Amino acid sequence: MRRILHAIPLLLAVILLNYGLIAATPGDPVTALVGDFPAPAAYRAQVRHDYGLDKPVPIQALRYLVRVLHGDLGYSFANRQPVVSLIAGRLLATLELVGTALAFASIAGVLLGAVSAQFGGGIFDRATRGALTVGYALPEFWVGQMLILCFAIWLGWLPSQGAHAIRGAAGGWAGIADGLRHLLLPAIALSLRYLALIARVTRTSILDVLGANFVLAARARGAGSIRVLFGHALRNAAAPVLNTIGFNLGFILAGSALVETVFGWPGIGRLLFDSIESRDYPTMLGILLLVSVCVVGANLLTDIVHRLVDPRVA
Amino acid sequence: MTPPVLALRNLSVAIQGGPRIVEDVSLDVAAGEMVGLVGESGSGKSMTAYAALGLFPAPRVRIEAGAILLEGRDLAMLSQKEWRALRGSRIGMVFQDPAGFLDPVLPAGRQIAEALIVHGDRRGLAARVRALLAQVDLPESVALRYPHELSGGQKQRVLIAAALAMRPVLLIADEPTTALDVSVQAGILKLLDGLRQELGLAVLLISHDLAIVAQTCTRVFVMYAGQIVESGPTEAVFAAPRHPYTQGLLASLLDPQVRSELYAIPGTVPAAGMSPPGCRFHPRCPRARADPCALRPPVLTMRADGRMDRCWLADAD
Amino acid sequence: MKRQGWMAAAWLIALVLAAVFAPAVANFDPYSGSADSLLPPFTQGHWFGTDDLGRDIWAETVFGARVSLIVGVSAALLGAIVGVAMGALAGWHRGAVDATLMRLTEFFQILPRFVLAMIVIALFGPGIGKVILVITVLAWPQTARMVRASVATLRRAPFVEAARIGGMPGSRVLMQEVVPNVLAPVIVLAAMDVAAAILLEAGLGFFGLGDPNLVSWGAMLNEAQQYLRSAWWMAVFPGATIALTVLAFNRLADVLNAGLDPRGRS
Amino acid sequence: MITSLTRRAFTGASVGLAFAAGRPGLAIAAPSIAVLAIDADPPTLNPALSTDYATGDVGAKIFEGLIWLDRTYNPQPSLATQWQYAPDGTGWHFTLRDGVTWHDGKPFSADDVVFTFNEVLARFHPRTSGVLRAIGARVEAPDARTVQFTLAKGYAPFLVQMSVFDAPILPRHIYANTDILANPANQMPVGTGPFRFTNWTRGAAIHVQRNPAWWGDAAGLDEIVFQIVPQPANRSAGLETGEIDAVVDFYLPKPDEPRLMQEPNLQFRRGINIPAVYFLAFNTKRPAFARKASRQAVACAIDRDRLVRQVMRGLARPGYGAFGDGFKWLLDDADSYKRKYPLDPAQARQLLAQAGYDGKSVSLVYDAARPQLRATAQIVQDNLRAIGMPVELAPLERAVEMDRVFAKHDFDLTLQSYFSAGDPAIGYHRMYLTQIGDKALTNCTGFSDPDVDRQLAEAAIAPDRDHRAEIYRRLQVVLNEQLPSLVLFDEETVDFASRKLTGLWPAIDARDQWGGVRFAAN
Repeated sequence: MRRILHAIPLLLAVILLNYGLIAATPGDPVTALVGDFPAPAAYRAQVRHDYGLDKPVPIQALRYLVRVLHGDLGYSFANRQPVVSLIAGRLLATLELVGTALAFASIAGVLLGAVSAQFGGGIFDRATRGALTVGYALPEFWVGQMLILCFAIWLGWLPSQGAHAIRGAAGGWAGIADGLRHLLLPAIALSLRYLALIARVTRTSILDVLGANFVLAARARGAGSIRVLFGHALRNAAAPVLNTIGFNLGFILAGSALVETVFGWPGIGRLLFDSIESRDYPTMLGILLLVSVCVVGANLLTDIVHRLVDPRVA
Repeated sequence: MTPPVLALRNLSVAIQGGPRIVEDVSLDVAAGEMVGLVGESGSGKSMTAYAALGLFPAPRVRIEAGAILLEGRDLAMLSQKEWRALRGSRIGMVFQDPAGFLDPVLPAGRQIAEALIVHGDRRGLAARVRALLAQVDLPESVALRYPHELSGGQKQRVLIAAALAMRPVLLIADEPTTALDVSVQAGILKLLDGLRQELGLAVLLISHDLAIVAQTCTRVFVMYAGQIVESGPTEAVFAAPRHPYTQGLLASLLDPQVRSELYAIPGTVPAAGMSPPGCRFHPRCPRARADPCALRPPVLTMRADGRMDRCWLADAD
Repeated sequence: MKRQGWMAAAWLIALVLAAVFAPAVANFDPYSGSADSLLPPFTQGHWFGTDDLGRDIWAETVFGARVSLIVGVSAALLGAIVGVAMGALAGWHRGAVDATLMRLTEFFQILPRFVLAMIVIALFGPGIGKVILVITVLAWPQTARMVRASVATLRRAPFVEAARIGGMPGSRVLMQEVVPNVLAPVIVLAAMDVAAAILLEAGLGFFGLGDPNLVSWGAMLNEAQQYLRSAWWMAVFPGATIALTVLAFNRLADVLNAGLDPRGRS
Repeated sequence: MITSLTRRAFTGASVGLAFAAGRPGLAIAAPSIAVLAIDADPPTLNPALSTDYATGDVGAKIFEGLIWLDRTYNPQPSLATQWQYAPDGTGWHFTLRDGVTWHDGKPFSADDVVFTFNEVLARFHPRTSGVLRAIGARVEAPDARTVQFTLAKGYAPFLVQMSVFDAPILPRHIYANTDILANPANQMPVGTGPFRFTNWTRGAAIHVQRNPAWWGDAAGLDEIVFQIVPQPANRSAGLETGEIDAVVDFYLPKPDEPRLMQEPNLQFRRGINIPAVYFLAFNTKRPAFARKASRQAVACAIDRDRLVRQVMRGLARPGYGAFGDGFKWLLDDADSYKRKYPLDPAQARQLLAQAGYDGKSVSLVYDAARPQLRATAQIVQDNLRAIGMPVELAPLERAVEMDRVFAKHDFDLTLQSYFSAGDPAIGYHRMYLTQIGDKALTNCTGFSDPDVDRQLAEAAIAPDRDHRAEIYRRLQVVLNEQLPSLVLFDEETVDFASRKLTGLWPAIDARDQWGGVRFAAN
């Protein structure tokens, strides 16, 4: 509860930052609310009036705040649609991609880190660590390009674009299989860096835990490596891993902008790219707000999960 | 005659490719008997105890030579899997700092049940956990509490309950009261002693505190720099210590003014592999002579009364 | 560990030298094309091949190092300076100053860096200076938090107390006694920030938000996207260079960290 | 000019075989769905509000104009079956087709046409609104089947402006008394064409399906899917893998086209296009380009053949002269760039010196979103650097770029491409006419010559093509010498489609309505 209270000022600050960007836009702030293209003068005047841009700055900020809190993120003149509905239309695709990538990165990362820690210092551990260090250095959009090059262009195994077959989504199992085929490459491209990061953090914190006395005690009770790992080490190592996952949600959302662009994935990231190309500022700011809210939410969620996993955090 | 529950025969423990930490240690513990192993920290007594579990807190520590006989069966040759089957079922262990040896994210009951679970004995788990809690004089509600919600003494009781879950024949207690308040210490010791009697446990009590050993143990082994330097019935040893080290320990115990400063023996235990030639204790020994103490290592010698010591000067008295 | 550290250092030194002496290292002018477009690697003296306009990709990669290094190093450096200043102030003064500054860092930490950087560049126009500034603004909080924690501990350290009792003014104690003692981990973080800044700059370039008049690795990948099918080398070389550089800076941070960590944990 | 030719009759020639043999066999076939790639969500599906390329592509399947233009620019009947014009070109009389209904079942009538011209096209269509104003058009419906245009002055390419791309007819009953820009029908259009709108999944696809009530023979395809494929490289990949059935040149990366032309499963149509020129406009109000010598220097410095090779991958023709070479009837080799300004950097340097150029860098403004312009700009930068003129590239978002170039005139050089829309008078005059106000996509150079303006006006209304050609040749002499803009190349187009499709591309514009397209029977 205290955490939730703590998140509220952060959210307000994010909204005010958005307003600050509008106010600081070079030239006319209306431009930031309309988008940088020739909208009719009457429309611009309407926006100026609606947002109180003829009023003093504090009132402007307050009006903006109230509007946003009412769920009004403005109107995308470029798309002739309210920003909220524009974003909502793309949200599912991004959640699908980011969710898959995050789940994959978390599960595979934790397993890899755990196994690597288990074989601490051995060949497997060293090879894994080397691979993880490299993986963490790869820009996700380049990984995407290389995956397209290998698996779509050279081998021709997987599609390189979109969220489902160009010929339209099939129903039933065929549709699901088709969706997965399209999801595979972008999800891998997006998850690679986070997988590496999560694996590294997992490995370090499991190594820490494996050296702890209670692990010795468990082994003295006859617990084997697997039980030690899953019964004790993972749960105790969870806090830093969870923090890493929560802390990086903002980055993974941003990474999805790049990956969605490479793979033509019809999500928020792609929308962001398009709105940058068409200087559709209201959409851009709406996405910034959404992503920030997601990050605040993710941190909150991390805290809650952390609390569930670790009884010491009261 | 039944063999002792635990018998260590000429046990040596070494860091792989490095010095010996424990050298040529022999001791035994019979059923229903509590035996003390004393010495300053760093003297190798904990390592001796861990060796009896086939488990070491640090990597690259190995049993190098000797035999570990549990109820007459040599454990030194066992595979990891076979060791695992014994740990927690035939041998239980209680540790020095109960706070660190309990998993902070698991409720106490789960940790008590762990030995039962890993040894595949899941029948009536909850009831048995309750029984174990009762056995260590803890209320049932403790089962659901997390370690950070328990007091030091309660934590140690939980650890003892966990160690006893599978009804082991041997309990190794490594400084079980060191981290506890003096007022709590007595309770734990009483509990251990009660369990020994009640269950016919063999208990190996490791401690640097002679007072505790004097209270509870029938026999005592004194370790210095990885070796046994004196052993015998507690009363006899404490009444008339033969090794100057034992004498020093006792002196510091008996003198209330120095007791608070732990030990009055000047200097420290040499690190493994750094022992001086001759008697390992001679640099700190108030009675040491240039010859033979500094020249030739003394051997552990059994005296006429059955007590043993490792001192050139012991029979000179 | 040590060998990898040397390899990372060697790569970075080579990269810096290549960037500084780019005209000598590159045997072609990266801005000037020729009739030979889309040549595969190792044809006619083009080691990395040529792009759609017949420009030498090796030369572009070498010159691209300039942008990446300038952006990476200056953003990390500025971020470290701001972070140390903020963290030191917060850790030293405690109370309201601390609370305010920490709220601020918390706020900056939750901001989605890349998205914000994109939007700021889109709103205010591209330019290498703006890119550096944006990255700096978003990079300092982590350093600040760490410095704050260290300073808060050191504040009560005996030698600091001694200096204070000795009559040294607080600001001088802070600057001369405390701050130098917290710099080691700052350097580690800075090395990692360089890597992060290079990645961020490449991402902006890939989105077409880089400086149009300078060659940059991200922009090269943006152009390569169109030619993925016909000229894989346009994507492979600049991307691999980014990866290696980021890897080298991360390695450097690891090595520094191991060297500075008394426990010497790997 | 009265004709009763129907589109079906025209396309019948090419699809006759499939048509005759295939039809009965299709009875049990799976639905025939053609997938066409487009690049992004169009801003609207109402082609009366936007000349966005994808809007036109989708809109042409759903909406119809009064006429359509075949491959040789001959008008063919669509919503109008016959038309007549007064000898001086000021009066046009269209007879509308009987029995046409809107996709929602309401009948189509002359009221719809009048409403569309007066209330929508005249106000909102980016090109047509200007044309209607310029020619002073008045539109009336004497009866439900007749539409009468009265023009203030003659206009040579009037009929060319009546196709669906410049004058789509909208349903009056849906748009009347509404905010036309905000009408939901802009996202869910209702037209009269062979296909009707079914749904639009943003960022993914737009679906249209056969309109069984179409006045023509029912369309050959059950459904057309406009698949949004954002990455250009993958639009060509989709063609190769067969995932996409047809892609219009506009959406394809030039680099891929030579390879696609070798692809055995694809058919293509090369070069039959509406002329369009890419040109470099000089800001003659800026000191660097105030004198014609410096503009001529640029003409001598830019390697137009390299542009064709590297930017357009050979699918273009190097700049020929002031009006490109798309309209063969107005060319004059004697005065072409090839003779006047051969590639000669030394000559260029000399001309620059003569112009008193000070060596300061010049800005080159262009639309950032177009890869051809980016590549062109980089080659221009490279070429001009070679003659000692440093160029600062300024890629801008389209609207910003237009504002900078056409309203604020804040540029030294800019890259533009103008589309002729089928007649130099429609598309190209604006390159050279004195700019009035700050209208976008006109003459941004500041060049103004009353004599040129007068001659262009004459060419626009002259009914006789030979006479017009004469005027254009005279103009080229002046414009190629003065060089307010330098034409870099004439675009060639290659439209691709799967070999499985028949009946493609009867019209000049490859986007056209697709009523006669079908899958060949196997």
